[in-house]
Order: sequence, then structure tokens, then C-alpha cells
Amino acid sequence: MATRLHIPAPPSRPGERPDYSNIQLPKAGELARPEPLIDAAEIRELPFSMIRVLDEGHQAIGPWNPGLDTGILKEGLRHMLLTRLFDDRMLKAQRQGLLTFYVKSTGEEAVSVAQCLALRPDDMLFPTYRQQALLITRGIKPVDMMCQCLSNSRDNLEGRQLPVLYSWKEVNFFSISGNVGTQFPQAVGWAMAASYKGENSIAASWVGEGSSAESDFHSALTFGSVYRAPVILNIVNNQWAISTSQNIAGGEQNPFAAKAIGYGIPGLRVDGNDFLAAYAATRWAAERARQGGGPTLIELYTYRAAAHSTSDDPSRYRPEDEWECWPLGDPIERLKGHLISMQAWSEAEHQELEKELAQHVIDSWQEALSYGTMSDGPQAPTAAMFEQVFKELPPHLIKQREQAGL
Amino acid sequence: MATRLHIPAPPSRPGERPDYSNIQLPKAGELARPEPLIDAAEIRELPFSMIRVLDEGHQAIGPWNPGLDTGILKEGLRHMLLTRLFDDRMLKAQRQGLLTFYVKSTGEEAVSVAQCLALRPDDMLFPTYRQQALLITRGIKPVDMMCQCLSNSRDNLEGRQLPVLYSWKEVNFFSISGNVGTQFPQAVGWAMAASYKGENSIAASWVGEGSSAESDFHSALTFGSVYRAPVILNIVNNQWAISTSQNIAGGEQNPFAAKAIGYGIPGLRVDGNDFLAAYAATRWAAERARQGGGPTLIELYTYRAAAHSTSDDPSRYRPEDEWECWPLGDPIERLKGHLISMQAWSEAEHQELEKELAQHVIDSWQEALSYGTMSDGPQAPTAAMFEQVFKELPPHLIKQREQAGL
Amino acid sequence: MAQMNMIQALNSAMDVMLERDPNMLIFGEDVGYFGGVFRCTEGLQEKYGEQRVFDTPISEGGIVATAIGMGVNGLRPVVEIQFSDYIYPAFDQVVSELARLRYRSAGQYWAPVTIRTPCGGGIHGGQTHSQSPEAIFAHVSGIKTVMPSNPYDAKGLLISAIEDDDPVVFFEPKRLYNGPFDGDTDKVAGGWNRHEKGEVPTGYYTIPIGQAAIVQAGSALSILGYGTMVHVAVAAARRAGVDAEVIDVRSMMPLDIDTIAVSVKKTGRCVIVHEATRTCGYGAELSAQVQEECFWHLEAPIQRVCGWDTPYPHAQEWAYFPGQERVIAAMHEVLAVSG
Amino acid sequence: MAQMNMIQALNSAMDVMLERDPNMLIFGEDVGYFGGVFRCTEGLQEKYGEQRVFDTPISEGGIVATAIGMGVNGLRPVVEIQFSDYIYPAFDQVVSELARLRYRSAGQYWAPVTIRTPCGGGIHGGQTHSQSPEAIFAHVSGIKTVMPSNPYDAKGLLISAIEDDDPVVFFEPKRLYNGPFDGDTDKVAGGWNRHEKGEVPTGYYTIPIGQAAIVQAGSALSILGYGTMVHVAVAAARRAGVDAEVIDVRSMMPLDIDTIAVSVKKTGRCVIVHEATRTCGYGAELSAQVQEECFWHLEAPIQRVCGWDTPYPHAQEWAYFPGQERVIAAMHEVLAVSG
Ligand SMILES: Cc1ncc(C[n+]2csc(CCOP(=O)(O)OP(=O)(O)O)c2C)c(N)n1
Ligand SMILES: Cc1ncc(C[n+]2csc(CCOP(=O)(O)OP(=O)(O)O)c2C)c(N)n1
Ligand SMILES: [Mg+2]
Ligand SMILES: [Mg+2]
Repeated sequence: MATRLHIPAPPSRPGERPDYSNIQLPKAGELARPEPLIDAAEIRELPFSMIRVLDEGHQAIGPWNPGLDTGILKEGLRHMLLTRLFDDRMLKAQRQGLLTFYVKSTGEEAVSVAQCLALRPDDMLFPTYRQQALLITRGIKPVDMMCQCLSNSRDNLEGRQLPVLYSWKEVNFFSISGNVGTQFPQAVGWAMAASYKGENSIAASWVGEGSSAESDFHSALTFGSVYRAPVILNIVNNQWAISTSQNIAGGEQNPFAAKAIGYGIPGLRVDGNDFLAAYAATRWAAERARQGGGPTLIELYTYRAAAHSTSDDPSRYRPEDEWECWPLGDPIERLKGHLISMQAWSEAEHQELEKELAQHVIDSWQEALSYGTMSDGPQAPTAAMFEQVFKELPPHLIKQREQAGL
Repeated sequence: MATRLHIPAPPSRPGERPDYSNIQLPKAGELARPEPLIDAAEIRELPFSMIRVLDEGHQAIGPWNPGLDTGILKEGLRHMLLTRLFDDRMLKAQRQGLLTFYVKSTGEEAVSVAQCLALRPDDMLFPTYRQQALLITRGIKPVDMMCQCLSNSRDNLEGRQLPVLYSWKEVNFFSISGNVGTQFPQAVGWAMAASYKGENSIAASWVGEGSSAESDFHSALTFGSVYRAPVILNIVNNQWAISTSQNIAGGEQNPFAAKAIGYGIPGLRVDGNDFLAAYAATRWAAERARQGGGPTLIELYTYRAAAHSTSDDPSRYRPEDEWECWPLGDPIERLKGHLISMQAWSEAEHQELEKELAQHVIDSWQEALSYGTMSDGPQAPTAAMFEQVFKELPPHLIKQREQAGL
Repeated sequence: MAQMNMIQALNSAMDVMLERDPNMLIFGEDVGYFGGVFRCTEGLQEKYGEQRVFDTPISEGGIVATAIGMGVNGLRPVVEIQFSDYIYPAFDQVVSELARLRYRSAGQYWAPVTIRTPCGGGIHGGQTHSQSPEAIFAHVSGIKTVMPSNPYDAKGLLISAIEDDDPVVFFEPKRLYNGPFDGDTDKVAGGWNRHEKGEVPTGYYTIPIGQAAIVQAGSALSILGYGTMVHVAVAAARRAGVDAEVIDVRSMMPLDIDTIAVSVKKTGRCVIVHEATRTCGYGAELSAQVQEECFWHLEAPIQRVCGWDTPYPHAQEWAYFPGQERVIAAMHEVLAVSG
Repeated sequence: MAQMNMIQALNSAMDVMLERDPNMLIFGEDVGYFGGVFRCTEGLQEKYGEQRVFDTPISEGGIVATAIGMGVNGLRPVVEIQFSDYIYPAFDQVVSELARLRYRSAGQYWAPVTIRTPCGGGIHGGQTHSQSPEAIFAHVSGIKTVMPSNPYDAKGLLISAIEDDDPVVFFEPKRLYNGPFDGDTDKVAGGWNRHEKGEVPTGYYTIPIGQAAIVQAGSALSILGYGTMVHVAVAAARRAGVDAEVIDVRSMMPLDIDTIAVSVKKTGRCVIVHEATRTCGYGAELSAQVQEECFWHLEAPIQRVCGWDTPYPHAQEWAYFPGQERVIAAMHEVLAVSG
């Protein structure tokens, strides 16, 4: 019998009803939490389940409940909300022609915020273009991020980079590459250096589920596992890679977290829209890494609610209402619900916070504009174009800079 | 507590006693044999065991016993023996300065011979430089292989390639690359084309355990699993990659076959010095592939008995007597023992065969030399250098050929 | 004949070939259901089915490697690398395998793969959506390298590339997809509909690989370029009032040095333009060959106008892009001197 | 001073730097316990421990990527790519990351990585152990590219490369490891002990990156080359009795065009030699720049003597290698004409 080329399909296409019947969700609180230094061989079934802490009624339950105090929960909520409002404003700015490009992280805010809070400030972050919330969480001001997006006179990258390809050394946030996946093995190298130097900060990196098909994924897992590098390797499975569903990346066969097994390291699969679960899994992996247990692969199961980028039109390839039907809900609503269920928060307080942050975004935007836009000055300096190619300008670049009249 | 860079060590180094106490060998015949079309999710523990058919007393036992008739067993023995003698002669030729380079497959002959016999002649082979026995098994005459190694007037590659980087289209043996690992995803593409065309020949490819760290490994597994390509992907774990032990490639953490799990395909780990086990595992994977079940990853556990190549000196990095202590023995001795135990073979017959094949190799070598060597003519044509860069010579190569006086 | 922009012309080429050759198939990131991020494969999956036009994992190395395997098994794969900036993960498969297979197997095996990939800047894409790596590929023995500058050539060259039994890296200057661009950013961008090369036959035709085109005849000097820079050169010459002969190189490997040499021997002066960085860019090869062929006819040093030797910056795009002004300055330079 | 071959000189450079800089470390395939397939790192693991000198998985991409991460974290990694033919799997990490990091982060991050890699033919290594891909790297903005031609330069340049805060691809002409090779395959190969550049200081010293060296002064013509070809050029000039000025380019990026221009302006004639394939090889850039700088002084067309535009064949190695005869023919050609 002859075979036929198997082409994996997404759960649904435009015009169809969103169908997530394939997703098997274990109940919150069900999964056991092993000790962080457990032998990876003993937890090979973990990737096939899912770490979930918040139940339907917004209660935090089970052994993975990190038992966070309301202070940190409120902080997380604040960062997530600010990220969402920031993203909305930037999208608008792009539509207005003030930004050449933008990428939202809507629906995935818990990933970056919870994971960032579970790490130490000296832990080094190797993100993708969809981890802007890491910067927000580490205290970078929206106005400064806006300036980068505007390539204006205050752009810390001096106009060299596309909007959102941030770099912020002050907060240990690595320069984002336009080439997907490259940061994964770099994070491993960074972590190896930490081991070498006897320091105990760790590295964390993120790739999209689509990008996990790149070769750098294999390098990262191989080197990480061979040298037991203190690193957390995260796959953000937001179901889509531009127009292709996670099935085209191999998600039809298996959870992405299961890739850990082959390398003999733990693989955790986490409800990525569950702030507490994302926090707890990261904490577990960080503890393991810091104690010499080596890398952990974490798959954060979430949904890319917005378009891939401002260059994309998702209505061409997926049902418009897919997100509304997404079984893991909205991470902000869920954390809010949890805080309310704890009687530590109220609808009124939430509205108040939303208003405050919306104003903060508006003010930041006004301030950012005052530092210029790419089309109207003041802009990033033109001569910056020749600088930082090398540490010092070699003769041929001095000559070219002169030819450019700069 | 700060970590330290973990550098995996080999089991033993020169001057030490070979130590294989880390190797857990299940008994022959113990492992169950699932149906070839079983859901991969149900056999996730398979890679952590080992398929073994021949027991200590050379009896074939258990469900993986392929029940081969003695004809095919004798054929296999013959090919293995011929390969070993061929390798020995070529090594000598290299030492005599007649070959620029050579690579032996000593100790691993069962891998290629058994696997090749378990495939159909129309199945396409994408080998490494250590699969010369595939050619022997598919009937290529030693003299023709020798001519390639000598780059002489009968070299089918006309002097273009290093010795042993064979290519033999007549027997569906792909051109061997000098860059390790590249053939793995190419085999997947070949298999995808077979599916596309509705043909039911399959592809098989091999990489060394060391080379499984290359990015092409990940491409192959990803594309193979996503499109369910009819392909068998083999990792020959011969414990060494030049001077680095399998631990440097990740073998310390896990069997290489376990890499299959992450891609949702079956992973089989096989006693690679057990002719029957290698045959049976390949047969299982071929059946699965041909019936639309997609790829299988097979790890063939064996030992590289000789130097990496004629450029290598293994006494610098491993105990000289490691092979003698290798717990899985010599594949030729084991198949011979099995045939004898079946009363289908005898020491006398074996000696007779050895003598016959030794003479065959001597005769072949004499014949090959009569077609020239690289240092003394007749050689491969010099003008061949400019041909086959493109299908037809473009103007600049016509010009360069003239400049070269050819 | 029909009005087409470059995207439509490329789409039409693939449509024609899918129709003619059942062994041709198309794959790459987002090229299937979606029709490609630049929409070059729009409608093709719907028309020919997902066995023939399909999406792949994000693995450029895997895309090229599987294409090689398919090519060896009798198919004729056309793959898209979403941006040429992302071709590097496939570099080993291109250089060590695709380019070398025929040679190392003495012609037993080959893979007639076409790699389509958008290149060049001018779209504010920053350093990873703007590169022009053609020189790197032209240096590799065993692959052909082409870049069209208009819809008509794009379709004809792409059909040639697909039919070619040698591998071809087919660069698409993305700034030209929707209309010609002459470097003038103040002007409202027009479409291909007002350009004669926007008239494209709907059926099968080819433009041979390895032939340059004389875009406009002239006697004062020769400008050699390809892709977007052809339009910049034409506009610069017009603006400067220089009677330039503008040659669209079109095929970097093999190069039509004869057409070029005839021109430079006639004009005695030569300006080479490209967007790629200067050092070891394809302009170096052009300069070297022109010098070798036309030394005794040259009346002034050959000038190169190229991207600066820096990554392609985002905000400083127009200071980086080798626009009309720089081409004009170079023309003046080669005209100023007399030998 | 001590007698060293190039392997020993490279080893000594690394030894000196491991001693001086606790943040320097070495890794790559087989470089640890074994000391490298060419033995360049012999004894270093034993001396400095396996935390500082260690083996890696066979993954060139992983080697460069982890080196970048380490560089960002304050270390100074020196990695070996076993053959430059095997650098392509790391190409994306080199081009898109290592070369671009400083720029794209506006100087926040950089990785002072040195990539050592043996290149060139002449050892009957066939097409995957003989390549010279230097032009490809010189085209990439953000990395420096060097190639020494003798033990003294090898050590001094390697120390400079390691100390450089910019990434350096350090090509080692493997045919020169054990002794100078002038292209004469009939002669018994001699060692470095009879060569003045085989005398190497045992301690620390540097040779600045970006400076060419005049190997021998002359007035009839200038020969520009690097690596193995320097020795071929000197021998060819001697054999032909031509009073050639031979320049060892040494550093491809940045290029010391001044030294070269002074020479060509003096001699008026120029032959460029390299082992890499001709089209888009580094010779094209040299030719273009010499033409740009020295146009009015040139009395004959610049000639390039390069590897043919084919993969490096195994048996036909000496027909492929640009040996003395071809260099002599080119010298005669540039000398035959007078302008
Ligand atoms: C090497 C490389 N190939 C292709 C691209 C183009 N590209 C940018 S984002 C993207 C999709 C990535 O999807 P995923 O990894 O799932 O991340 P997500 O966008 O969903 O966060 C692609 C194909 C790229 N940037 N780099
Ligand atoms: C891309 C690439 N990197 C490095 C090498 C050099 N090299 C040749 S064989 C080899 C070791 C391979 O070991 P393994 O894969 O275990 O195969 P084995 O030799 O044991 O059969 C190495 C590093 C190569 N040929 N290609
Ligand atoms: Mg995604
Ligand atoms: Mg091995």
C-alpha cells in the first residue's frame, strides 16, 4: 500500500467553528509536584500532562500552587494590564503610520510576567519579540520602549533596529534577534559561563513553538544537557506561527515539552494563561538550575490572540473568534478572578487600575512623541549607522562615513 | 550554591582498565515486540531497553527473533566477513601510501549488512562513510570500490571524491557527503517524494551518535514526523566520535533512541552487534513506514573497533583493549556462533569461507591496481575537474578549462 | 498579455509550471494555505492541492534538505525562504549539498531545486529583512544565481530556473514587488501598471539564465546593476542628464560578461551599483572582470556604489540605501576624468 | 625565541593567553583531551583543566552560539571549527548573531569570540577538507578576518585576535602547519626550521590586525596573496627571475589597502593570487580596490590567479591548485604589455 504525504491541518479554518476538542486539559491541582532535583528519568510523563493551579472557580489548588502573597499577584496583574494597554496603543500608533512595525503579545502576558517574577533580577533573559512584558516587569518605562519603537532621538538603539527588537542591558534583557531561535543556544552559553565563573545567576530563554523547529533548538538542548547548564528553556506554544498552526511544527504528534525527554532533562507543560502555574513551573526550574540540576524545558500553552504582527492578517487563515473559544481563557481575567476570589481585589479597584495605567500609557506616548518620530525629527542620529559595527571604526568605515557626508 | 561546568567523561582513558559497568544490558529475548503500526505513544519505554535476539549461547530467542532461514544468515555472514577483509586490505594500502585516506567499519559490520538485507533493493540508502557494507551487500564488487579509493581510471567518481565517499546510483546508494549529518533530512525529503508519487519504496539513513548533535538531525526528525515520511532514521552509536565519547554527544543522559519520543515517533534501541536484532528492528520499521506509519528512529548500539580513520590515533584517547572488553562482542563471531549452534555452519566451513574471501580481496586488489593508482597512472581524467559542476559547462568554466590547458 | 506586478508575475510562473509539470511542487514557511507572507503563492494550494503546495516547519535547513531529497527522487521542488536574511540556517545544505551533489557524484545525482527568496531593502525592514547576500552564493561553485528587476523578467526567469536541472537561487527584490522604485522616497510609489515590463504574457515563456539586458542604450558611460538598483540607475542618469547605458545584469552566475564588455568598451567608463555591502559584494567581481576585459578601453577608474559596510539600519534606511544622489556623484566622478 | 612550526606557534599563543586571562577558554570538536585533530590545542587541557579547555558535541552552530553567550557573560572564548569546510552549519550564528550583536544592541552587548579554523588545500583532502571561504566572511559586516602565512605571524595574529573585542575568524592554512609549501610537489616537504619565520618568541607579543606585510620588495610587479599562496608567489617569482614585490595581505578585514596601493603605484603591475574559487573570491575585492586606488598607475590589467570555479577535487588536486606555473604565466602576462 502506498503512502501519501501527510499534511497536518489546524483545528479550524476561516468560516469554520473553532474546534478545540482535541485539547486534553487535566484538572487544576491534579498533577504531583516532584522535588526540583529529582532524576529526570522519573518524570518522563510530566510533559504529557499540564501544570494547572487555578481551577474553574479561580481558586489556587494543588501541589504546584506557589502560595504567593497578594502583593506579588497584584504586581503581576498590573504588569500584565500595562503590557496589554501598551500593546494596544502601539498597534494604534502603527496604524497611524508612526511606527513601521509592531508585534503584540495579547493573550500571552502571563508567560512573561509570571516567569519574570519567578526569576531573580540578575538572571539573564534571552527573549523573542513577543516578550515585551519582561521589560515592563523589570521596570523599563513605557516611554523608553516607545522611543525605541519610534526610532527617535531617545531610542536606546539609535535607530538601528526594527521596532520591538529591544535590547536592555541594565535589566539583563538580551538584544532580540530578527532571526528566530538563535537566542536559545546563546542562553545556554551564557549559563555555561555562569557555571564557569561560579556565579549562581541563571539564564532563561524563550522561543515560539514554530521556531522550535529551527536547528538552534537542538543545539540549545544538546549543549544545555551535556554541560548541565543552569538555564530555563521555554517554548511559548501560542498555537500559531504566523499562518501555520502548531501542528505544522510537530504539535500534532506530541506536546513540545516532550522534546525534553530525549535530552534527559525535565520537560514541564504549563497552562500558560495561568499566572500561578507559570510562576510555579519557572520557580521549580530555577531552583533546579541554581542547585546544579541543569536545564529544564518548559512549554507554556497559550494562544496568540492578536495578529502575528502588523504585517499580518489572521482572518485569512483562522476563525476570527478562535480566541474567544480558547479553553484556557484570558490570563488577565483569570488572575483578576483569583484575586477577587481571595477578596484581595474588586471590580472597582480593577477599573481604577485600568484607568490609571491607560493614563500612564497616554502620558508616556505624549512624552515619547516629544522626543521625535521616525518621519518627523528629532530622530536617531544618522552617523550612528557607522558606529558599533566594530568597537572602533576601521579605516574603510571612516572613509565611507566621510563619503556619506557624516 | 554555585554550579560548575559539567564535562562528561568517557568510561575510561588510556592507561585505565576499560569499564563498561555503566551499560545496562537487558537479556536477549526479554523485550516485547509490538505491532509495527502501534501508536508511538504506547511504546515510549522501548528506547530505554534494548532489542536483543541472540543470547549468551548464541540462540535466537524471543518475540523479536526474525526467524530467518540459514541462507540469509550465511549471506549476511559472508558480507560481513568480506567487509572486514576488504577494510583490512584498504588500511594496508593506505599505509603503503597508495590511498590518501581510509575509514574502516570493523566491529560494526552487522549494522549495515543486517539492515540492508531487511530492506528492499528499491529502498534508497543515505549512508555515512562507515556504511561500506551496504555496497558489499547490494552486490557492488570490491574491485569497483577499490577503484574509487584509488582515484584511478575506473573510479566511478572520476577522482573527484576522497576515498570512501562513494556514490552508487545503480544500487540506490546515495552520494556520501564529507559534512556529517546532512543526509538525514535529505532522506526524509526522498521519502516524502515517494509518498507524493504514491510509490512504496522507503528511505533509510544513518548518522553516527556524534553527528546526531548536528542540526540536520533535528530537521530530519521534525520533517519526518510532521509529514509522516516513510523513512528509517538510524543512529549508529559506536561509542566514539573521533576522540570524544558518546557522553559528549548526550549519551550520558539518555539513550539516543529516546530522542524519538519528542517527535512522537517510535524509538528502538538495538544491540547493533546482534545481526538478528538489527535485522528485526529494521524489518519492523520498514513495515511501519511502508504502511503509512511514518518514520522510526533506531539506535544501533555498537563499538568502533578501529581508528576513526587513517588520520586518527585512538591510543591517545582510549584504552587499547577497550574493544576486547566490549560487552556486546564481535558481530561476526556472534552470527557465526549462532549458525554453528543451529548446526548450519562449522569452524571448517568458516575457515574455508574466510580463505575464499581473502583470495577474492587479493584478486580484486590486483585487478584494481591494474586500472591505476593516484600516484602512478592511469588516473581519473584531469578534465573531469570541470565537468558536473553544472549540467552543462557555462562560458566561464569553458574559459577556465582552456586556461588549464584541458 | 496581462497587467501584473512582480508578485503576480511570480505567481503566474509557478501556476504555469504546476500545470505543466506534475513533479513540480512548492513548499516553505506560510506558502500553503496562506499564500506566502508576500502572497507570491496565493491561490496555488487551493488550485493544486496541499500535496503540491504546502506549509513547512520553520527550519530553512530542513526546507532545503528535504527539497534536495525530493529532487533526487525525481521531483522539481520550488521552495521559498521567507526573507533572504533567513537563508543562513540553510547555508550548509545549499553550499555543501545542493551545490555540490552533481559534482561529487559525478553526475549520478542532482537536485533541480529552485530557492525563491525576497531580498533587498527599502521597506524599513531593518537589518534582518533587507539583506542582499547574492555575492555569497555567486562565490559557491555549482549554483546559479539570478535577480530580476521587473515582472516580465521575473516570470521568464523563474520558469527558466524551475526548468533548469541545476539549482538556482532566485532573488526577488522585494521593494519591486508592487511597483518600480527608483530611490526617490518623496515621490508617491507607483505600480507596475505604468511600466512596459508590467505587461506579462499569461502563458509559458522563458528568459534564459545567463543573459544580461540592456535597459537603455547610451554612450557616456555604462552602469551595471540588478534588481532595485536598475531603476535607481535609470532615474539617476535621467536626472543628471547623462547618456548612460544601463545594463541589468540579471544573472550573477553565470554572468553575461560579453554584453557588459561590449558596452564598457564602447563607453570607456563604468559605474557598478548594488544594495549589498561593498566589501566582497558582487560589484567587486564585476569590477574585476570589467577591468580584466576592458582595461585598454577604460578612461576612468570603475566606480562602485554600494550599501555601506554596515548592517542595514532601520531608521537610517535612506542614508544607507545607495540612492540617486550617490549614483549621480559616481557618474560625475567617472565623467570628470579623461584618460 | 624558539623553533616552532605553525601548530606549535598557535598552541603557544593559546597557552600564553590562557595563562594571562582567566576568562579565556577553548572549546570545539576534539580539542580537549585529544588536543585537536591537527594537535593545535595539545597539552592545554592537561595544563589548564577541563573547565577551560574542553570537547564539544559535533554541532558547529552550537559551538558558535554558546561562545556568543559566554562572550556576553564576560568570557573570551576561542573556538575551533575543525575544518573551515564545516563552518557553514554555524553560518547563521556567525552572520546574524556574532557579527551583528554589537551593532543591533548599540554596543550594549558584544562577544569577543575568536573562531580558529583550518582552511585551504594541498593535503589531498578533497572538496570538504580544502575550502577557503574567507571572501564570504569578509563580506559580512562586523567580523574581522585574518590568515597568517607563517608561525611568527600566526602566533602574533592569534593573540591579537583573542584580545580583540570584536569577533575574528582566524583562518589557518593547514598546508602550512608543518612547513612552508611553495606549490612544488616534487620537492620533499621541508619544515619551518629552515625558515626565519619559524623563529618565534615563547612569550607574549602581537601582530596588529589590519596590517599587510611586504614579504619581499621588488620593482617589476606586485603580487598580493595570503596564506599558502604567499610561498607559492615567492617561489614563482624566484623561478621566473622576476623582481616581484610580494605582499602578504594577512588581514582581509580590515584590509591594509595603503600598503598595497603604495606598492602597486610603484610597480604599476599587479597579480593577485588565492586558492579560493575565482568568482567573488577575495581577489575580486583586491582587484577592485587596487583599480580604484591605482588606476592611473596601472600599466597592465590586474591578473587574478585563483582556484578554478569548481569544488576542490581529490585526485586532480595539483591541476586545481594555483601553483607556480599559473602564477608565472600571470606575471608574464602583466609584464608583457606596456601601457
Ligand atoms: C530564521 C528565521 N526564519 C523565518 C523568520 C520569519 N518569521 C518571523 S516570526 C515567524 C513565526 C514564528 O512563530 P513562533 O515561533 O510560533 O512564534 P510566535 O510568533 O508565535 O510568537 C517567522 C516564520 C525569521 N524571523 N527568522
Ligand atoms: C559538519 C562536520 N563537522 C565536523 C566534521 C569532522 N568529523 C568527521 S567524522 C567526525 C566524527 C563523527 O562521529 P560519529 O558521528 O559518531 O560517527 P563515527 O565516525 O563514529 O562513525 C567529525 C567530527 C565533519 N565531517 N562534518
Ligand atoms: Mg507561535
Ligand atoms: Mg560514533
